[in-house]
Amino acid sequence: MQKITLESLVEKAVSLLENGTVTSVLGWKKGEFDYDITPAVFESADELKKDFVWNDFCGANFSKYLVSKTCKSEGKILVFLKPCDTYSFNQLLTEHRFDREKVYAVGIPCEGMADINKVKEVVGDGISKIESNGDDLVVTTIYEDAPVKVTCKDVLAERCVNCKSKRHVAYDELLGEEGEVIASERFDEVERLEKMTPEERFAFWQNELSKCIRCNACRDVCPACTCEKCVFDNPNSGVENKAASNSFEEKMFHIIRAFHVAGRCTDCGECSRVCPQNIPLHLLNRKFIKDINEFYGEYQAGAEVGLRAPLVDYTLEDLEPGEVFDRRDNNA
Amino acid sequence: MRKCLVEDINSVLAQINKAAKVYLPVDGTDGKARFEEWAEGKEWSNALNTERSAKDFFFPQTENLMEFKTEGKNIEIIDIRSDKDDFVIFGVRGCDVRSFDILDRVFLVEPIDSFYKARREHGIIISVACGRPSETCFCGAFGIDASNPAGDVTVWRTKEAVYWQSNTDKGEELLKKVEGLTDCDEAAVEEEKAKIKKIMDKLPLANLSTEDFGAGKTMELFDSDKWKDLSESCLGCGTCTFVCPTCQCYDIKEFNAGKGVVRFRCWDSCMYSDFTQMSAGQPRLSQLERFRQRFMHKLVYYPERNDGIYGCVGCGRCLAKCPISMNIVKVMKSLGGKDNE
Amino acid sequence: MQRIGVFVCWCGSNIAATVDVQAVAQALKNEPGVVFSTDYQYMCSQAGQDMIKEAVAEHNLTGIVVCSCSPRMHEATFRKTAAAAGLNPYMVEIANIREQCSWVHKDIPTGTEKAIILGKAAVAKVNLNTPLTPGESPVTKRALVIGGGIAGIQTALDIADAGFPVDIVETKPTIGGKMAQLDKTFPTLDCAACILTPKMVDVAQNDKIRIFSYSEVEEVSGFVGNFDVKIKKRARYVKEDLCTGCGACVEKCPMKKVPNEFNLGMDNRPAIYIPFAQAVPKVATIDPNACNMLKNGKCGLCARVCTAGAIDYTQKDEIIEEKYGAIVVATGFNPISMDKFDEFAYSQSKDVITSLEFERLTNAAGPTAGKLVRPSDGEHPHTIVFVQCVGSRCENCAEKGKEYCSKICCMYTAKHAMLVRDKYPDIETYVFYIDVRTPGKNFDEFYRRAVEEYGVKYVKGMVGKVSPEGKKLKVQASDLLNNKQLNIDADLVVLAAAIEPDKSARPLATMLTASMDTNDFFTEAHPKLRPVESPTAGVFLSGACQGPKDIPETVSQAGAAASKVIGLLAKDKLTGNPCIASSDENMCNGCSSCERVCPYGAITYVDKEFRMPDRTTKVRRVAQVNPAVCQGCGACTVACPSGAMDLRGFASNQIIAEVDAICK
Amino acid sequence: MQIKEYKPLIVAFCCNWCSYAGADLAGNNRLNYPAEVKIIRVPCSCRVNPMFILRAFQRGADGVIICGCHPGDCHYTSGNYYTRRRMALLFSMLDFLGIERERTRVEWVSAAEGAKFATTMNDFVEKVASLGENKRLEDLRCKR
Repeated sequence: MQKITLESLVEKAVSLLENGTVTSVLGWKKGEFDYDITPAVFESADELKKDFVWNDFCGANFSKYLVSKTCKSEGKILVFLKPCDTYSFNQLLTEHRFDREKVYAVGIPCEGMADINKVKEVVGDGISKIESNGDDLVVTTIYEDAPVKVTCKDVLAERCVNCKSKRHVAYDELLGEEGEVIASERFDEVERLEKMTPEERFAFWQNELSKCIRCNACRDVCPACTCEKCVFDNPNSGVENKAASNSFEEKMFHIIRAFHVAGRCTDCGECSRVCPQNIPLHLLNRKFIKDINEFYGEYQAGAEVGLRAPLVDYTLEDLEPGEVFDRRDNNA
Repeated sequence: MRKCLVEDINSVLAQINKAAKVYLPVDGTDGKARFEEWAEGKEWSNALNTERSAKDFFFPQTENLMEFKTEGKNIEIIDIRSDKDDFVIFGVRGCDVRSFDILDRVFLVEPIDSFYKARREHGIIISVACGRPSETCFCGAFGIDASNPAGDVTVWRTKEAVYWQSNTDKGEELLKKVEGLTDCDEAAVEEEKAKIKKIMDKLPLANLSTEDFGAGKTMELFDSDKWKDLSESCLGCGTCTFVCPTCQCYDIKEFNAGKGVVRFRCWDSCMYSDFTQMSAGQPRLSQLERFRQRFMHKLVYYPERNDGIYGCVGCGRCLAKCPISMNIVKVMKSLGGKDNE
Repeated sequence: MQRIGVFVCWCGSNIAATVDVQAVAQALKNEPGVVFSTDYQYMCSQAGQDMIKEAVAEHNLTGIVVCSCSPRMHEATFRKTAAAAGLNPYMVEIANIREQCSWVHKDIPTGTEKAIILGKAAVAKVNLNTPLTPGESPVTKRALVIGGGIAGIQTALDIADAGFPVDIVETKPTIGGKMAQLDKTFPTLDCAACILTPKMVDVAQNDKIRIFSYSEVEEVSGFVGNFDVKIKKRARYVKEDLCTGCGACVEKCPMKKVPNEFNLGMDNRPAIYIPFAQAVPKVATIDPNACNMLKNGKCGLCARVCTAGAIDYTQKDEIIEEKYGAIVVATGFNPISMDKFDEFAYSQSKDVITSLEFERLTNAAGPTAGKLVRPSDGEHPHTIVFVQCVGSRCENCAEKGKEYCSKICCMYTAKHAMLVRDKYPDIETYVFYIDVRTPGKNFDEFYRRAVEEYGVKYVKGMVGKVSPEGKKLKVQASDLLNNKQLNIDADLVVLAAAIEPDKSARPLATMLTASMDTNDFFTEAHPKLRPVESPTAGVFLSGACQGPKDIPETVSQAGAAASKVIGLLAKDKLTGNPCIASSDENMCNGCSSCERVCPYGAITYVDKEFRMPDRTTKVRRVAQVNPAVCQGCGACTVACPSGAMDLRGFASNQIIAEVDAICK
Repeated sequence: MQIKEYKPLIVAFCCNWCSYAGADLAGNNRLNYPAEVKIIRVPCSCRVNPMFILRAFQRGADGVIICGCHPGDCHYTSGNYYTRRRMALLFSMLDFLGIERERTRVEWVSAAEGAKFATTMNDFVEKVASLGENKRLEDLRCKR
């Protein structure tokens, strides 16, 4: 259950539109069901009142849209940012990817977003209605007469279970209460994999990555993937491919993508959210984040604008590549 | 009509597998169903549908077409086509069965796609009726009867028993080879059909209308100002295309392995900015145009050329999978005027 | 499609003994793009080169692969050959089948197989080579010398002599550096001032040389031939152009108790001062930390006595911006602090001094007017102990001293002991040493004279402890040659302190993007072949900033650095290395990753308007590489996620083609 | 039928200023190392893109080694420091995916270390050979 109300967001958006601060609003738009929410640009109070939505399924991170939206529009655009979105926002600014002057950022608190797949694991298919009620979601299906109660906490998206921060690191205005950076257990799963034998790890990833259909959703949604042309789309890059022909190409795509966003990935978790094959892609990024923290000191991409990413930095005393495994073996 | 007990399904599949290799939906580590080769211990999934559609069997994501061997400056062309064995796809839902008809109308008309044809001829389809459809299902809008799907064999699963009905000679041939199926009357199946039909009527998308689409609607829909809003937040990824059972676009590419070259085809997506890239560029420059193409093709261009049959089967995969939850239903409701309000 | 010629060299039997060169030539003939392939005994010989030229003409070759020795050996040779044949020199690739093949593998089948693969990789690369032309940039014909010691002075004079303007930036109020503080110089014993001060005057009088004394380099940008430098001229509260150096102010200044840094604090100076009589520029400077007028506005005496009206209490630091074509670093050295060497009682007794203090103590212009006395009581010393290697060659005491040998101490200690014995034969002198190192012209003779003619007592061994006892200094030491302990009652102990680079060197190196070793000495571009150049183009090294040096060595390096600068400034234009990075603006998204890894600051950004495929236009920030600055390392190419940044001559597709050819 | 002895294929990226010269020195001193090592010259170890490494594995390399100047000695002052970070992270990631960690290595070899170059290569080839063929990062199309 979100603490900030839909009404207060709409009210804020309408007032900013009406007083001329912004000319458009980037927000969530109502879908067919209560969980299929689409990012949309609203330009009038009527549109906002009719279609704007804010509930436990508003997961989409709007930061990346600013790259194209600020480029097109003349006026300012209002964007609602959840705490995790603000990290992407800062990282994009660090990389000069959009015009800050054209954005009015409103930070909104977030209690964590629900994963519809997890809801369906409990209630099954055939959902006709989902309502929020305190700490619960009340789900009505076409198969049961009585609605089913599901505790929000039990159906949180993975990235929200392991939320790293409820603090906003960027905004022009904050609605609701500011939260704190959280000592999350987000690296536990990476650690679990690290403790496996190489054979087990290989089998794990072989199974996961073989599901990949190379739809590029992970890349296209990723706020760190804002290349004008991706190397995997560029016939001159030597690695271009449309579909993964075999297990090598599956790995190649995901290794290189993770490497390209290493040190820049804020761990927003969008890649895993959108993966139509449920591949835990965030684990690759988190592996890099964990290694960076361990090798070069704690680093959170997007914590501030202008931070120097670890891969474009060095110290004279850096760990040698050969020492990486010695260190891990000793820790184990 | 034949039947077996639910607990005997594995032994029946084992027998079918003796006749031809069987593929069936199996739950993976993520709890989602995908088609896998049958083997002892693999359980038929209870999931409504597979994550990827069944089109993979006839139109796989990548398929090698031919090879070239290079030795110095000499090139030798190698035909890699070989004889295929029959195989059985078990547990295909009605929507996916219809998708094969749609693909056939593309690949099996002149010039016939011999790769597709070879796979299609060897495939035996055992469909299954949908006992528990999802809110994302809308096959009914395209005239598909989920309670009585097509295919060489149709299967109904109730709590106790699995019912088998052959629809084609191919299907009858297959069922004849299976011992342990007993003959039965159709009462139980009729009851199941009626039950499913009732559920279908209750589905949230049961009343989705195709009235405003189909042949001849190009001029009316092409310039609609609604495309802008609809395509606004499209990421341009290929999720909808690749999970779609009817999308049939592919690209032909070559892989230079050093000593030789493999020419292969792979799925392509009209959502991609380099789709149908030509030396002069590509015809659809904006995401709006690309987005419009996909839906106009499914709802207008395809039926125009194929006796009014729509290029969508209502399987609902794109509804579940689109990263931004934009999909054909929202497009139909937005463009479709009053009927879909 | 290229038309490639392959030339396989036998290198006599060097290659041919382990590689079947004919088989290699034959195998490569079938590679795509190859239209001609041959082998020859010595490809680098005139006959071999002529063969290449003829083949280029006869077969219309567009690219050349030479399978031969290392490209580090003859790549330049074959590039010249290609140029002479009318090809772009960068259309040549070398397959290293000698150093990396025939010389390391034993049998012919192995060597031949590998040579063919290396040849294929080179062919694959040439197929993707493009002609490259080096870029050009203009040269600002002015040099900057940072540091006004003997190194900087000599460099500046030599550059000015060749007709180019030079600026010297010196942090002290006067040029002259350490040499100005010395008494006599080894091994000739001529007085330092006698040979240095005329040079200082030359500098002052040379109209090509400007001196920015009491100044620091604040900021450096730009690149070889085009440096932009900001120099901070600190306020000395005296107008340089008006001050005549008469010294009236110095005499009248009531604040006379400021430790005199020129005499290493062994006497005092006034708040307004001229470091020494021959200072250049001979201009007074007010010490703002000591001057009452500046501190609390109470005094103003100097202004009243200055007839020239040069005193200006309101003077501010001034920033001077100037363009230079070349920069010479001559920041010199300092003795290390003796704080950590308590065993020698340096901080406890005034009679334990460093060698540089000893120089001032024996200098006629020093605090005692040249009379050697004990600093504590002004009495004549009878026994002097010199301790060598204090803080030098400290293998196990890196936290106290330095691991390296300071090089100059053996000679100046011999000089000190000799001078003492010469002037005061009654004084006993002991020198404790680890080794006596005297390699240099007339150096060993000098040392032997000290021992043999002057009776300086050299003892091999280290001093363990010096303890003040009454008026004496108890020196406990070991005599390693005679294997006994020595106890000496000394009147004066002189420590030969290790020398270290000046503290200003490290921040300066950062500004210049010049590299340093772990001891903060500047690194030379090559220790043997380019000893006076830093790896950063256009930055040169003079004197002890590069490593410990005596005066003759410093002067010769200063001259060498000057000649390198002259060589650079004599050019109107610089031609760069064509193998540099370049960014494909259509793909660049302006993320700044490349800029952050560039060690040379070669990448800048511009906003540019692009026509998008959907017919709209969009202004984007894109990276541009300055071809004169880029050195071609390629760090940016990997930092760039989109692959917009590529390296000419080592392009991604070329390296990938090599990988493919090797792994085929 | 003769069974071909398994010999690993090693791609060595060597920086022009130190390691390539070190390899030359190994040659000058006639220090043997296996012919399976094939050197690609790059201006600096920081030119080595992870894509090149994966490409080598795809095309059938069994091991990839990157050699550069010792930290602090880079001809370009800082190139190898970037290499050090990039490769530490990349190799750790490959290990995370279950690729044998012995197949990748970074070694600093100066122009004076001909002997180190040869011993490094001997050791690396031996380690990779003991792993056998690269199966986990192979592309079967390149095998024929």
